[in-house]
Amino acid sequence: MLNKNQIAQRLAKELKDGYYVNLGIGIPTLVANYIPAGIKVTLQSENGLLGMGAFPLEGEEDADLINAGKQTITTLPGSSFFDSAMSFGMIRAGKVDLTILGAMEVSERGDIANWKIPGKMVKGMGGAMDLVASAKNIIVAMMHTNPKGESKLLPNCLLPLTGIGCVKMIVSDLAVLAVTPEGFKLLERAPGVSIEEIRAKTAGKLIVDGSIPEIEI
Amino acid sequence: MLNKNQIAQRLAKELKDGYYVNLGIGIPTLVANYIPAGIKVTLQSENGLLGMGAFPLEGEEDADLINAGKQTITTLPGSSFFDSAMSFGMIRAGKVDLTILGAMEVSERGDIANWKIPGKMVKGMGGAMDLVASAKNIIVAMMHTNPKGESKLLPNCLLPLTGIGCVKMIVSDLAVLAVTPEGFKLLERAPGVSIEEIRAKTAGKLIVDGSIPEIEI
Amino acid sequence: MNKVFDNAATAIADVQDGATIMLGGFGLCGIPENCITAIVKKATKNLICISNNAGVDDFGIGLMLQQKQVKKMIASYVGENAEFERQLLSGELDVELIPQGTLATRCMAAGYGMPAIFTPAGVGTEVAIGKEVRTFNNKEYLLEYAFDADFAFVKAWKGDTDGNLIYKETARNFNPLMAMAGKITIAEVEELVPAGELDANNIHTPGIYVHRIFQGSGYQKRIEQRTVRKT
Amino acid sequence: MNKVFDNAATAIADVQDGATIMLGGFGLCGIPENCITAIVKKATKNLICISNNAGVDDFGIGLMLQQKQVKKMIASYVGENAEFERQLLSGELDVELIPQGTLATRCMAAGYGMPAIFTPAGVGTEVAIGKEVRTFNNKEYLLEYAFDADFAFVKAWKGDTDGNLIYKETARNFNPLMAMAGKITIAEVEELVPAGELDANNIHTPGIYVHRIFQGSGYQKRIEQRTVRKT
Repeated sequence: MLNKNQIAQRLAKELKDGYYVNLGIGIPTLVANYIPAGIKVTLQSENGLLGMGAFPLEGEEDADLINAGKQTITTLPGSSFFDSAMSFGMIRAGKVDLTILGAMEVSERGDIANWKIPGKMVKGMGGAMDLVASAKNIIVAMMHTNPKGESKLLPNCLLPLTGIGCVKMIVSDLAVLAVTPEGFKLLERAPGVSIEEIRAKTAGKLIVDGSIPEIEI
Repeated sequence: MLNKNQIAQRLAKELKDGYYVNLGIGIPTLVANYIPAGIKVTLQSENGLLGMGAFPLEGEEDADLINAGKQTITTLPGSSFFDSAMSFGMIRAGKVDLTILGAMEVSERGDIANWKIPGKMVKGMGGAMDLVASAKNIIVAMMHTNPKGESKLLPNCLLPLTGIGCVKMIVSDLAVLAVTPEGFKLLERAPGVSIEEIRAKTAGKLIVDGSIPEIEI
Repeated sequence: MNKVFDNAATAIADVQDGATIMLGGFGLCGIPENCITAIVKKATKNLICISNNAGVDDFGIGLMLQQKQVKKMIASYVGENAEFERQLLSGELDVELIPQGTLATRCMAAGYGMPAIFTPAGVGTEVAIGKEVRTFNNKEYLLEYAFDADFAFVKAWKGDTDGNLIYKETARNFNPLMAMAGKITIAEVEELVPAGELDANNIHTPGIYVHRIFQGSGYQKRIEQRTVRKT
Repeated sequence: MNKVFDNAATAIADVQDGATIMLGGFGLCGIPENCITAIVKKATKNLICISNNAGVDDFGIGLMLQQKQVKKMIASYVGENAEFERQLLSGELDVELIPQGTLATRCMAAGYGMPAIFTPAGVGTEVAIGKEVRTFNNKEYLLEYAFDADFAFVKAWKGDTDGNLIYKETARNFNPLMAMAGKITIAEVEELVPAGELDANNIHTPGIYVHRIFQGSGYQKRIEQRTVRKT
């Protein structure tokens, strides 16, 4: 079973040289710590920044310089600022190569639910609906099951949708899966996790084809 | 009968303090020479400039600084540069208070033709169609008749249209006219020009209501 | 033609009850602090506010919510705001949540004279309910309309007496879009300079979009999530 | 990931016959002179060119017309160009004239992921023939589609090795729009600097839109209508 940092490490293997990447709040943010050496990845923050750097040092926080999670950040050489229309414009136009975000549920067709739980206070979708409707390459980072132990990989999402047919890949604490026309295709399993356990915790259709290697991080 | 500079002088009386104005090529360009003292008018050039100034002095021409007629120009304090999408965006959004442009024909309903003569080489509409379709306040500056002596104020335009129902006022060498739902309403006549002459040279419906003062410039 | 006002109170003096107001900013970053303070003091009621967020309990639009000045909030994310939640659940406050890119683009559409735009955001979700769906190149899009706002309150870093604005870093966000979209746009700036002092090549919002401008004061520029690294 | 190319010839090496190319510039102001020279030398044929203008007889796109490289020209104004006129009248050249704002906005639409936009330009004219007309708030608009271009050739004043661009004065015009719209965008700049040297707050085209960049040379920057005043 992977911990959050290990999930981020595995996700980082999907980064390619030259990629522009949007990382969501939570585990996806951690991916920035594991960008492979020797490749250049530029982080987009949808509030209007390309070239996001690390958090600032104590005393160097700048109230005018935050990320989409409202955290103080820094910039890297080659960064640029722009307004929110251009920011979502480049997202919609497919200029962002990879989007990694969290989810409450993913369906076997790649639908995603991550913004609303009926009956609870609704905070809003922020930029999530724009991101999932636009990006060509969307990877979800999440726990395989919810705190009650119920599968988050479902035949159909039960929660209100954020977007439809958009998730391409899932990296969970248990496995790496591709979303295919036939369902969730198991690609890799976490060290020490059996195919049986993954099958038991995947409510949607799971395809296991051949031997499944362990995740290498 | 007004000459071109006098037409421009009369047009300049339509300028109001704080106006943003787009001036077309030809007579409209001359209006910039007659901006009344004590008011501030900002000239927009649709190739991406607000705050256009005079032509440069010899030796001070800048190839990167031209107007929509491709002429070298200068800027005034408070000017700004922007791209062509924003330029036509502000035009479409009605932020430009007044557009003055030339025309080959205007109809009594305010249709305008000024971009194409069938059978002749067609150079294109440039920004004219955007301007006439968007501006809330469009004044045409033109000669009342063409070189053959034929009226350019018609019941219907004969040439291909640039825009429909958009012209609000015409200042010609003979008269100032408003375009009203009933037709061309004569507002002022050029010094020494009779109402009969204007009537004879106006093919579209002309409304003469009461006494018509001479143009004061 | 003078666009320069002394302060927020005079600049917003004609904002009436029931007005639709856009407010720039993302979270508490780049919000029009002075205009908000002034509208709270003026106690204008029944406002429709368009803003990406709704502030926090004791700052930003949260201050207007405290005074129950907001009838309807149009936003993409309303975050941590207990009073907001209370008013929403009690039915005192009407809330319309829309995707952030849709919010941004509907502002831009207004400023660019485009009556409506197409966006894929929200297709297949409850955001699409009642909306026109249209397919282009095998992809579905929603038709979304340009906003129609009586006022836009925006905050810039520098501005000049002709209304030209420059924003700083990510405090730009929705400000230039709302500046273009307001029927009357009121800009507050940290530094107001005479026309001609800003570089014409680096203006983010040309003055044609700005009707009133004033130099703000007492900026708090609160940080919502102060996050630092060790060395 | 290196975006920097040595020169125009290497940057445009994969432009094939029949490609659709956007070319920035207004008149001869801000045109990608080096890319044009290179494409003329490469003798690529049957090109579809999208550009506001078509150059003059012996400069700009006029050089490509001389070599009969252009199959179709999409522009708003084709000005004074005798060879252009000859090819048009002889049927060698196909020309589509569209309003300038429509041209600009169709570029922006491509860069902003909007499949189509609505504009009032051309309503009631021959430009509207065959196009969908739609009424919003009692005003008619035409539906116009985003452009789809294989390449965009743009010219900037300064650029950095990450592809960030800054344009100078009115040489900006269509360049940032086409930079956003090209599937592959090739930028030539008067001055290429290392990433980090340009002010992030003043970037006109973020590097995400630019795939290749090179420092141009030998710029003529011709003036079409040199106009001066006496004192």
